[in-house]
Amino acid sequence: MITVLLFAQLQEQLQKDKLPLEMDRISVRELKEYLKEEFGLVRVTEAMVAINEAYALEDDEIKSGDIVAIIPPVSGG
Amino acid sequence: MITVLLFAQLQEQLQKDKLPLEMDRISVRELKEYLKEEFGLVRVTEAMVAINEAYALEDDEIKSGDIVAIIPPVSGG
Amino acid sequence: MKLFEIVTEPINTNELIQKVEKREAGAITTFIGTVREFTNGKRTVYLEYQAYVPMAEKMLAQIGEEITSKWENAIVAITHRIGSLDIGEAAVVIAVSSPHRKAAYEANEYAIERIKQIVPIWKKEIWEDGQEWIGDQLEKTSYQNGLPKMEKE
Amino acid sequence: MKLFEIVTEPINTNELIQKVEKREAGAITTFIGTVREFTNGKRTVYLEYQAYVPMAEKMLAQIGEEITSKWENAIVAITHRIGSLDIGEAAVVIAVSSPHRKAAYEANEYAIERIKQIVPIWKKEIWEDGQEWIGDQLEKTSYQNGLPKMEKE
Repeated sequence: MITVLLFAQLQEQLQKDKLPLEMDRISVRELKEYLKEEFGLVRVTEAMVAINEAYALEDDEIKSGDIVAIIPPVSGG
Repeated sequence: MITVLLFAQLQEQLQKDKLPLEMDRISVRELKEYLKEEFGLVRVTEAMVAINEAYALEDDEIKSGDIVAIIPPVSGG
Repeated sequence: MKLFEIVTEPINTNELIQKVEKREAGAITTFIGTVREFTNGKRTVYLEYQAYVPMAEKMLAQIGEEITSKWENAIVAITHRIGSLDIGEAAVVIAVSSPHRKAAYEANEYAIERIKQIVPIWKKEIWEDGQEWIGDQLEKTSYQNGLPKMEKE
Repeated sequence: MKLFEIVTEPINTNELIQKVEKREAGAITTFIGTVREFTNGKRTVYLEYQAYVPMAEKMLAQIGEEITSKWENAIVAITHRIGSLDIGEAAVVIAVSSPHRKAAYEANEYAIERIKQIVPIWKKEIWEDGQEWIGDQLEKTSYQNGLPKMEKE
């Protein structure tokens, strides 16, 4: 299982901060595509992805057990 | 009378912070020369002069009643 | 003593200054980012900050490491607050000490620029007639072209 | 409330921050110039600061005016302490608020540079084996060629 964490506008859109996905392996690019198709998270395209609290590249592989965060453009400070 | 205020090394050199001078008129340049000759204040050459709390030029005139400060290179901050 | 943290309570600037004070330091700079009443002419009622807390603290610590490698002997502490913030309240405080003042200014400014690039914190502006999560649309950051730059220059 | 002052007691940084806080400000920077233990490899035991107080306060206020004319909407407060200061104590604190952070950093740095040029304050370093009033010999300032520059650039 892969756990996907949602923040900001994405969290509000789905009204949840966490999506448990029954998956074994998926690339970052594929996950974004999946979240867009399946959950209508259109703005996921402009978001970064972090795997286990580190920024990941589009081709990085996500494995079962990973915590994946969808990071829309940040606006701290 | 012109009152001359001394600070830092000049004050320590003369062991006083104030020199009352019985003068009516003198230019800044002349005053510096006078302080050097009369009191041995050699370092007055590298000092600025303020008349009544405003920086003055070498040719500015000091009149009786003025408060003149000899300002060695500053080192605040 | 945590040099890099996300908190929910008001930030005490003095505490941050104390974290970076040392006998070798001749200069301490602080930056306080406060909630401004007007942004682009629109009146903000309050702000709501959210963070991916564990990763945000890691990224703040990474900024600290970047600074230490760029400015020798600089010490940095950063606290970012999340939750609801009223006008005038501090959202972020950065304190930097250094033997020399130039480094203290430069490192401090570097820290806030990097916070706005890589730290997973989001701000929602609440106006009288609506609200919006701030990201691309107002700021210049966009991740569409890949990773946030991991090093300036 | 005095925005520009010379004091003999320890400086409270929070008070300076409060002097410049306002609802329009999004950024507040502070600079704290502290007494460093080592300068050019020599150990300082303590420092002694002297000022021509009324003129020093006037010059601090002038720096404030210069800043307001260069950075619109910036608010500045400066306190300089005189007398004996121990290692680690603050000799000067500068606080600047501004709607935008860039101006808050720039105006703050401008203030400390100007203090070192035009404010009649002198520092004596007391070492274990001697003491000296600091001026030309260590800093770059020299007035031999005329007036201290009244405006940068």
